[in-house]
Amino acid sequence: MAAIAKPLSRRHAEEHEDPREHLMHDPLPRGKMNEMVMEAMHETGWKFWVATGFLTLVVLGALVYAWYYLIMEGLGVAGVNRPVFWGIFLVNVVFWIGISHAGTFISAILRVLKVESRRPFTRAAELMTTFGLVQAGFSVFMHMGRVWLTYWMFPIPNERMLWPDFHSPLMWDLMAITTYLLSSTMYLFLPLIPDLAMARDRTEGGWRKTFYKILALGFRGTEGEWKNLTTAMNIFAFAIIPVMFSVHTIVSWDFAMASRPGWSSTVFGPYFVIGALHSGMAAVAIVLFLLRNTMKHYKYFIRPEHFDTIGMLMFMVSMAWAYFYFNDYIVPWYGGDVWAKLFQEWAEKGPHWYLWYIMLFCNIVVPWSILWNRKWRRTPWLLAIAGILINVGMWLERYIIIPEGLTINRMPFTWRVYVPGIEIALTIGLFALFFLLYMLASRLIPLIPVWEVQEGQEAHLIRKIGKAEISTLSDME
Amino acid sequence: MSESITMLAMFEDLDPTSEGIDKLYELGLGDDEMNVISGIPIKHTILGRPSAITYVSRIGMFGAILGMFLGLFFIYGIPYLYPLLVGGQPIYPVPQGIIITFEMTMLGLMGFSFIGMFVDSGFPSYTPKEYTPEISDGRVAILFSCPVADQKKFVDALTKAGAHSVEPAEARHL
Amino acid sequence: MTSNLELPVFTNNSEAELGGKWGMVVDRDLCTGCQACVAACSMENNVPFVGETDMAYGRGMHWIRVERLWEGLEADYQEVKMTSYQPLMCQQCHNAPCEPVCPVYAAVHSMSEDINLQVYNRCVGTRYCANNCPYQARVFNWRDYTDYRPGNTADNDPSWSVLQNHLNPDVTVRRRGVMEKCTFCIQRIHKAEDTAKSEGRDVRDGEVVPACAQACPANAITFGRIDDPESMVSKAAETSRGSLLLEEMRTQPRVTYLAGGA
Amino acid sequence: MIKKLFEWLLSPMGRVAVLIGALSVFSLAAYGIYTTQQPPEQPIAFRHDIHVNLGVQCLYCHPGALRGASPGLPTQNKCWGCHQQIAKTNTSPRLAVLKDYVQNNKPVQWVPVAQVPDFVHFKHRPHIAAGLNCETCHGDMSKVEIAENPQVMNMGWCLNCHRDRTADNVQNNPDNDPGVSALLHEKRTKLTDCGTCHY
Repeated sequence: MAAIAKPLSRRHAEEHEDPREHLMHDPLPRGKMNEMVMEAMHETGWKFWVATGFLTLVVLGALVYAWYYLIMEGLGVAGVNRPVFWGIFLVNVVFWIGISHAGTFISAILRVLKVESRRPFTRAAELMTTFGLVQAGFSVFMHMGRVWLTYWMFPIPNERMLWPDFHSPLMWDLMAITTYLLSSTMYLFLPLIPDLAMARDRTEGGWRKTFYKILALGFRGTEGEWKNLTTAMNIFAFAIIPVMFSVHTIVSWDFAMASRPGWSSTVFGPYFVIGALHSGMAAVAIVLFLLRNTMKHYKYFIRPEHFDTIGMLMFMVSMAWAYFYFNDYIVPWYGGDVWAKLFQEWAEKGPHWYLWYIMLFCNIVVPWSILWNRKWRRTPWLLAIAGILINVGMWLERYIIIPEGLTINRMPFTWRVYVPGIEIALTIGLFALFFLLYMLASRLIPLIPVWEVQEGQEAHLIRKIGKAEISTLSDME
Repeated sequence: MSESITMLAMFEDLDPTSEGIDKLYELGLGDDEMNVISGIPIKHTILGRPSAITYVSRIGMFGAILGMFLGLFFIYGIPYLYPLLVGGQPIYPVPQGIIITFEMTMLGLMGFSFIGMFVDSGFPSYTPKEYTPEISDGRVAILFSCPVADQKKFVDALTKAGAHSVEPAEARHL
Repeated sequence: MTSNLELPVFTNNSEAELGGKWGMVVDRDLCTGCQACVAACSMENNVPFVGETDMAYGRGMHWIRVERLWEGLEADYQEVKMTSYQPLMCQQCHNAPCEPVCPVYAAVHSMSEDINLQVYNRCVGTRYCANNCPYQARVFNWRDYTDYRPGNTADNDPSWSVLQNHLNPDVTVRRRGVMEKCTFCIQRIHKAEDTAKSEGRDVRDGEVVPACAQACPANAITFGRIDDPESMVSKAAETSRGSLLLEEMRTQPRVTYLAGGA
Repeated sequence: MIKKLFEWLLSPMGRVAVLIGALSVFSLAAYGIYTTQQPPEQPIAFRHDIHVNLGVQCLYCHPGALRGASPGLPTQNKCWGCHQQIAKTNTSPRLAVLKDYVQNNKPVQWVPVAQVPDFVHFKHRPHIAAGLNCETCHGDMSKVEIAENPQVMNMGWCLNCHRDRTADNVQNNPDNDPGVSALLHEKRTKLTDCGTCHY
């Protein structure tokens, strides 16, 4: 039989996309991009102020006042109760720390792996990390019985001669979250310096000029300054990855170290990390959708290709999550420990059985049915909807682990179903605060790292080979 | 020693910049007498310049060691100051020690790298400096100092290399 | 800093398992479920009254609870033979899961009395200890229940204001946001030890009686030194009817439950 | 607006204003701390120095220290037991206050000076039994007019003493006797136990 290769079908060639679809291959002069970013930051419509005002009211009412009321009255106004000593407060802690993981994943891991499509949205994701951790911190403090004594958890020499107990998983958590919050804030600031310098150069007086002048630290862009900056960023990119993994592992240890059925599990560490990435990636999709549709000119920077990247990551993470969940499920099921089995039955057939099915639907069915299709992945609104559903699913997953898991224990006499109280208001307030902070930040700092985009564009050249335009990636970095 | 003047040469692209640097070398300027200011980081080999020296990683390593000792103090020093027992746990636990030491080491590393970046670059400094806002719009500038007498020679050479403008630099508030 | 400071050692070997200082034996066959122990404990230890609303929500703060366990539940109570009672208080584990999880050393082990301590004034209210207690023996002050001034009680009942005079001065009054639990009536232990020391002798068997044991009309609760093989509590615990709650968790509780006749 | 304010602050007047502001905040804080360190006002200006120098024992007026937790504060009858036999009682204007209390049978509402919070169960008896003198904690009352508290009675202060007195060193165990060592160890376990004071 003569071996004749089948000729390439025409259709295949048509599918080959135009390289200019990629931001990296569609360069604009730096001055133009600066102008676009500055304009997006300055031009604020009435809708923005209406939304800000509304969110401020929600924060003042549902967060500030509700928290004040909670502190003055005691935790009795919340729904937490014996045996559900931790309620939605801790659900929110785990949820927000999870959200914060995507920022580091995108800006550090993708930077280390040199994934070029990360460039325009690293800042947006890093900002999510910092603000997410702020929410998580608030949730921790809300849930404490005597929040005004928090400083007892800090290792400060004192007249009592008493120090915190580093045996406690909560102390590991405190150290890990503090480390993560500080380092992610620094990591947000480092690549921001050149952009702040740009904003300083493009602002003519007023408080904004002072603001950018102070924050830009007198950065000019000399060889030494760039060398120091890129060295520091490199150190951060590599060092923050293990910290990121350790943080959510340690958060999971808060549960896994407790000898409770359904909690005491060795797979909790990686399971929580992947769960964090699951909700975090989904949140990045939502934020990118909102930025693309509300900020002027951002349609140039944030393109379907970026949703494609995020979509693929979401799909991959969803599969990994399903694997870990299956693992966490099958081990106790097969092992047959009476209490662990009881916990599973409680989740599946208990009074809140529907939460379990909604969780599986949102975390597995939704991403698997949407994200396999390239065209759908490149549809921003579809990805945003998938992102919202995944976040609902991930929030429910934590709800099933914490309040549902605490409902039952080894003393059946004390079993009691949890009914949330003021936690609902506080949760709404926290979400409002997150969006409020993000909106205010979007008016104050350039959300697109313009210098990184320009650097990427300069590194990508298009040349024509034969009939196709081929992109090359030089080793400028 | 003759009086010298600081000049700022603006370029549109990287190729003429590297050419301009070559011209400056030819005219007898040393590495320390010139500096490139740009809106994006440029690898030193592209311009044929020596690599800038940075102490950030060394300061970071110092911080990591400091953080490690702080972590070790937290987990093994504090129980010595006032020993208290909690159920089933040794007074000097090893696994917890690993966790705390790791976190503090990382915090030290990153905190000191951050501070090191400030210290090494002389940030924050709000004194007047030779600069022009066009740099953040994508231009590349060579900042060099030359004898006042030879000013014309330098300007001609750089213009020939493709400089957009070569002017005496004035220190201004950023 | 004191020089030559010897560090205490937490022994966890089988020798220490047999040890312990104070112990309790509860005879489930004698318990009638009358709740006298609950009332006595609340009076002795300033356990607050939480009011109807919170009690209905399950926030009763009793340090000891009488669990009623049904036998034959599965066939719609048709097979119920008898109900047995199980008074449950803090088991004062030697290997207590509640202790290491506290970030501020509010839950610590007393090495001199070998019981668990809850230092109320150190507690910041993370409630991790309560989650980690397999016996669910810890209770939390959800509100300022002990502020008995008019208008401050849980149900705003002005008649409660008289209750501020019932408090026991030997026990700290807890405020909101603090975890608490049974202490084996440590104030009574201290009192007996002080008296014994001033008289230059050891504490006699039966000299320390916790409020629950004192109030029990059926004498179902026995308390004493378990390191003394001759004490009432040691002898009661050694019978074949004795068992420890959730023994498989290796918490080494100091309370022995007797059940099953013979 | 803010810039104008900033410029004004840099002017000489502004600098003086900043200085005055800082000084007033500082002096207010200093005054606040000073007031908390003053002994409280007592219903009768009882002179500890006179009584102690006359040879009155501490335990005569505060006998509870020997027997129980609280040393107790004397009633007006205890004062009167001595003062009715002293001629000066009828002449001194200071003692007229005491006379008033006795004649009207009013209880003297002494203000306790050395106090610990209610979550600290401090007992005087074991401390006296351990051979401590009153002045070790309360200072030399023969030099104090109105009762005052020389110590900041916090937990570190208590613990330092407990640990010093039970340390297995030359001072507490000069002959390095193993029996004494064991005793000291047992004592330290008790004296550094949280449950000894907090329950």
